[in-house]
Amino acid sequence: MAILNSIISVCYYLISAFVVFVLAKSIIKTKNVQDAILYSVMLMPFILRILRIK
Amino acid sequence: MRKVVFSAVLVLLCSVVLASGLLMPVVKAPMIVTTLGQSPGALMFRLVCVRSKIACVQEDLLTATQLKELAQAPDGPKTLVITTGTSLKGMGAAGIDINLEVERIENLIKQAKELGMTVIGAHIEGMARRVDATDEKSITTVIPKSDLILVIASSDEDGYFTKFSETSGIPLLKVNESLDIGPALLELINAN
Amino acid sequence: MTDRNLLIVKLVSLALVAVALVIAGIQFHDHRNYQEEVVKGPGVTQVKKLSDYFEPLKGSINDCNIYIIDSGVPGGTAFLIGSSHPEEPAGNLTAQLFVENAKLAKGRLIVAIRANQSASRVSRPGDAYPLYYTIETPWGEKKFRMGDRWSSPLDSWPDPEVYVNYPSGQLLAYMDVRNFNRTWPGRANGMITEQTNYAFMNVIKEEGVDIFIDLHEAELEYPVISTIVAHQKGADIAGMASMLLTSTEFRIGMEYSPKSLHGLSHREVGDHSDAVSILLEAPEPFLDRVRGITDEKLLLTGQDEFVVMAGKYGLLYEKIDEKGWPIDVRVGRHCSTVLMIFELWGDFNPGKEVVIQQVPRYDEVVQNGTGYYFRDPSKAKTEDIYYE
Amino acid sequence: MYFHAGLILAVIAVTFAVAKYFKLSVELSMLLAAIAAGIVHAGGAIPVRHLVEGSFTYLDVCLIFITATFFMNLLKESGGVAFMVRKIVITFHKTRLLCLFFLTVLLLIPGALTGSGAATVLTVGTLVGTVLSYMGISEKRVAAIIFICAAMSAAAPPVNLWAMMAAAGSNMPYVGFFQPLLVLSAIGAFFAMFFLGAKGKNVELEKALKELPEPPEKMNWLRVGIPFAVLIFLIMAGRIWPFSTPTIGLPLMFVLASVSAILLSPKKLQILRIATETIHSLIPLVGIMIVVGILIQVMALSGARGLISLGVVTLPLWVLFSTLFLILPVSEGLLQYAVAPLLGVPLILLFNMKGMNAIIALSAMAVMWPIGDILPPTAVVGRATVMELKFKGHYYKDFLKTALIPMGFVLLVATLFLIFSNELSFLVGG
Repeated sequence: MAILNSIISVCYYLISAFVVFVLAKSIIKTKNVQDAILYSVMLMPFILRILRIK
Repeated sequence: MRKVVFSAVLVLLCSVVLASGLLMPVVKAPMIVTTLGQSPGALMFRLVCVRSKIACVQEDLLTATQLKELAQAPDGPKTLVITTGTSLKGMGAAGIDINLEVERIENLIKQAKELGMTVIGAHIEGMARRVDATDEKSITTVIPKSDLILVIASSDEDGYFTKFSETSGIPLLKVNESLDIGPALLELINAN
Repeated sequence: MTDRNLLIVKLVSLALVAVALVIAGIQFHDHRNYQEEVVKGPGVTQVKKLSDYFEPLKGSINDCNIYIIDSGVPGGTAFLIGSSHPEEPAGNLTAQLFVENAKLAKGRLIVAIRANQSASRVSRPGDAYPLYYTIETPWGEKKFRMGDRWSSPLDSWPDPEVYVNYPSGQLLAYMDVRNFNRTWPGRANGMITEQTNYAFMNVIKEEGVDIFIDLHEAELEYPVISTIVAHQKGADIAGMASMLLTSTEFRIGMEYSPKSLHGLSHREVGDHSDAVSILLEAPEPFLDRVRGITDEKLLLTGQDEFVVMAGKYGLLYEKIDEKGWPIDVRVGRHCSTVLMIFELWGDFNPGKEVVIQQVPRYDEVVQNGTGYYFRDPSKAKTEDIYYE
Repeated sequence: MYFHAGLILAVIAVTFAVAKYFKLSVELSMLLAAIAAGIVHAGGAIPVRHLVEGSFTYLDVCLIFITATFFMNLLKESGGVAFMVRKIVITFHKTRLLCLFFLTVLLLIPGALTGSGAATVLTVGTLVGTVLSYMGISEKRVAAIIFICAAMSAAAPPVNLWAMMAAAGSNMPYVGFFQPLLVLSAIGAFFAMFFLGAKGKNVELEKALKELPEPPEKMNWLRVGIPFAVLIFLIMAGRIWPFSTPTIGLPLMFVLASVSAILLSPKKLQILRIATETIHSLIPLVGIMIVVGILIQVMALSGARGLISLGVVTLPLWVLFSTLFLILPVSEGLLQYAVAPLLGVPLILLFNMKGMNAIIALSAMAVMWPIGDILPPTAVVGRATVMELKFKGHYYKDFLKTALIPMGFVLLVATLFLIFSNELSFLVGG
């Protein structure tokens, strides 16, 4: 069970990493300046979680 | 521990048993104590009785039928004590149903009166059990139907029970601390 | 906006976010890894690890120290834990005060200072808690981590969509799978918080604990405050302690542990072991929802205008004035209550006494301050220093 | 303290207004307001740690939104949604009321299981919306129905996040809420559906079938049903065998259901593209949640949150009863789920103190909150609704205005539940 729970936890880090990937791509692609700023801010929790800092 | 007991005794000796000028009812042991609202007041009452060697049984969920059976036994209780103030640990599903409690106690008082028992309405846990609407309901159900009101000083900070005793004519026994209850009751029992 | 300007904005916003992440990240990292020093007191005879009682916790963040203070004289065994909820600092401060000072004349005392290490190493998003608080001591300031009510998601992720307490089956809010005082009696194959409770139950069973005390604090809006919550097995002791303390030191109430509220130590430890289980609540205005500025000052002084105003409207279950509820008062209350309960335990159970010496009572803690009772790590031998 | 907290609230309001005046988006205006309030509170410094920490407040809820939408988008791309719509239209086009009844039940399920109204909109909203529009219901009425039913689904048991959070905060077991929540949310959802959708023409079957997209030939009930079955199985497994099932969490449940949808799809799906588009489409929703978290943290830090909370609980009881129908939805619009610990806990402690039935009172409040998900600045479910339905009308004049009567009805019923909580205590159970 512990191993299963660990695997599940890893899946959540992968989901978060994917969100970061899409956000980063969106920042590069967007032509809207406000969106670019918002996307940057949205990166914060996902990055710190992936790095296992918070 | 000795220090604590010593200071407790000291407080006890210094405490003043306040009794109103009204005629005190007959208080006899053994006693049976229950609670409207399932607060630990009944437990505390039993503990102080044990310390003063007054026979007392604690039945938190005592019903009228049970009381009748117990009272008819040779050493059956002669005095019914009902502590007021409710327990709120775990609201909702884990809590108590105040309406059921009120119903149980109303039946109990009726039964006690039929059996000729003295009913003591007590509030012995201080203002902390006089905060909310359920506390109030518990008090207003029991106190007006009691033969004697027993309170500690910190339950009567605002003079609520003193005033009620004066207007209703129900005698009031007021002691400083819960630990003073035993000696005060002994005095009443011995007076009979 | 031209492409060039857009690119500049993008780069600047990313750079600002990066700077913010570095600044905050360092603080989060330092907080999670900050080690509190504990100087082994004269009475401590052995320091074990929680994983000694449940192997899978070895090397995990929740493998805390288990301090054993043994008099060598036969008697009872008591167990005291702090930091079930690390946002309630009087708990761990009191536990540490016992470890650094207590000597036993009879019986054994076991202490865990930081029962849920994971929760003590994370702060709560949305609630703006300070990361640390400092206690003044005669030899300088001593710094402690301020934690959360729930274990860190870094150690327990994800949460279920609803938490089902084991073995009662009672439903609780999803995040309570990380709430150390909702996951008793624990589960060997559960999430880390449940495993930690399971390990603590093993300590209780293997060490033959007779009486267990869990130290807490509560907001003044909450009905269960300034009180001793007792399993029915400990009701007489708790009732008597309440009356004796109220008549000699300070007002403290008593509550029964509700039989249908599961997952809490005062219920499950009593139900699932031979130990009597008791939980203490001290008043902590910092936890009130109506509190004003959230900072270390409020945490330590318990002074808050908004909470006082709520009191004036009759919305509180404990009194409060401009003096607040200082940490020394809260720690002092815990010290005296614990000592009183142990004394009564001995009175009610002859031959199983736990006689504690050199732990200050309420008046002394209030007069000297909590910090007065902490030992200076710089003057201690290295082998006597432990880390929480 | 009063001055300081009041000043912070003023700074938030002014900064937000100025930012909006300069045509900044709601999210950025709110972020600026939070930063400005933080700086004023800290006396000129930027409380960086608090700003970053606040962004974590709704991280898990954001992941639910993302994965639930991904799941539904996969079903859409595979033709499963079109298949279901056609089947429902064919089966029920003659019996309007029965059709409306089943559609309401369908709408209640996703939110009831996840506690999120957005999950309902994102998973079955478009599907039901399409069917409703073929039943001759106007675009704005369809949007209003979807929103109210989504809000009621979030309120519906077993998972009502507001009740759970407030119960957790006041140490109540989350027990006994099933029946009162079910009664309240069902009344609300069915009222909205039948009030707004009862009248309309019968579906012109042939025309509808002609206009509806054709699902791939191999699509059948098994292919579209199994992914839902997987999802329901995973959720139920956690309840039926809680101690032998690993902790999967809703987001991964949606991902696992998505995997089954991919495997069963009759046509090859471009998974990466769909996933990317999903997250991209949800950015406004996730963005607002993250920014609201930051704002809440700054408000808690500065005492502004406490001042609001104090203001509400010190109102006289009769004022509270007569204004909660406004206070709760408006605060939900402002703060999202954070209202449950912020206002819910002190209110439930207050109601308990006044001798009311805590379970009924909290259930009533927990049904009033989601109604606020249509209100600005966050308007999470409202935005999701117009986004998913590709609503072309005006947000306030058309969508919100049409929803007002059912909203008012739900709020009125819930207020009555609150006032008569003791009389209704027989409803407690489950």
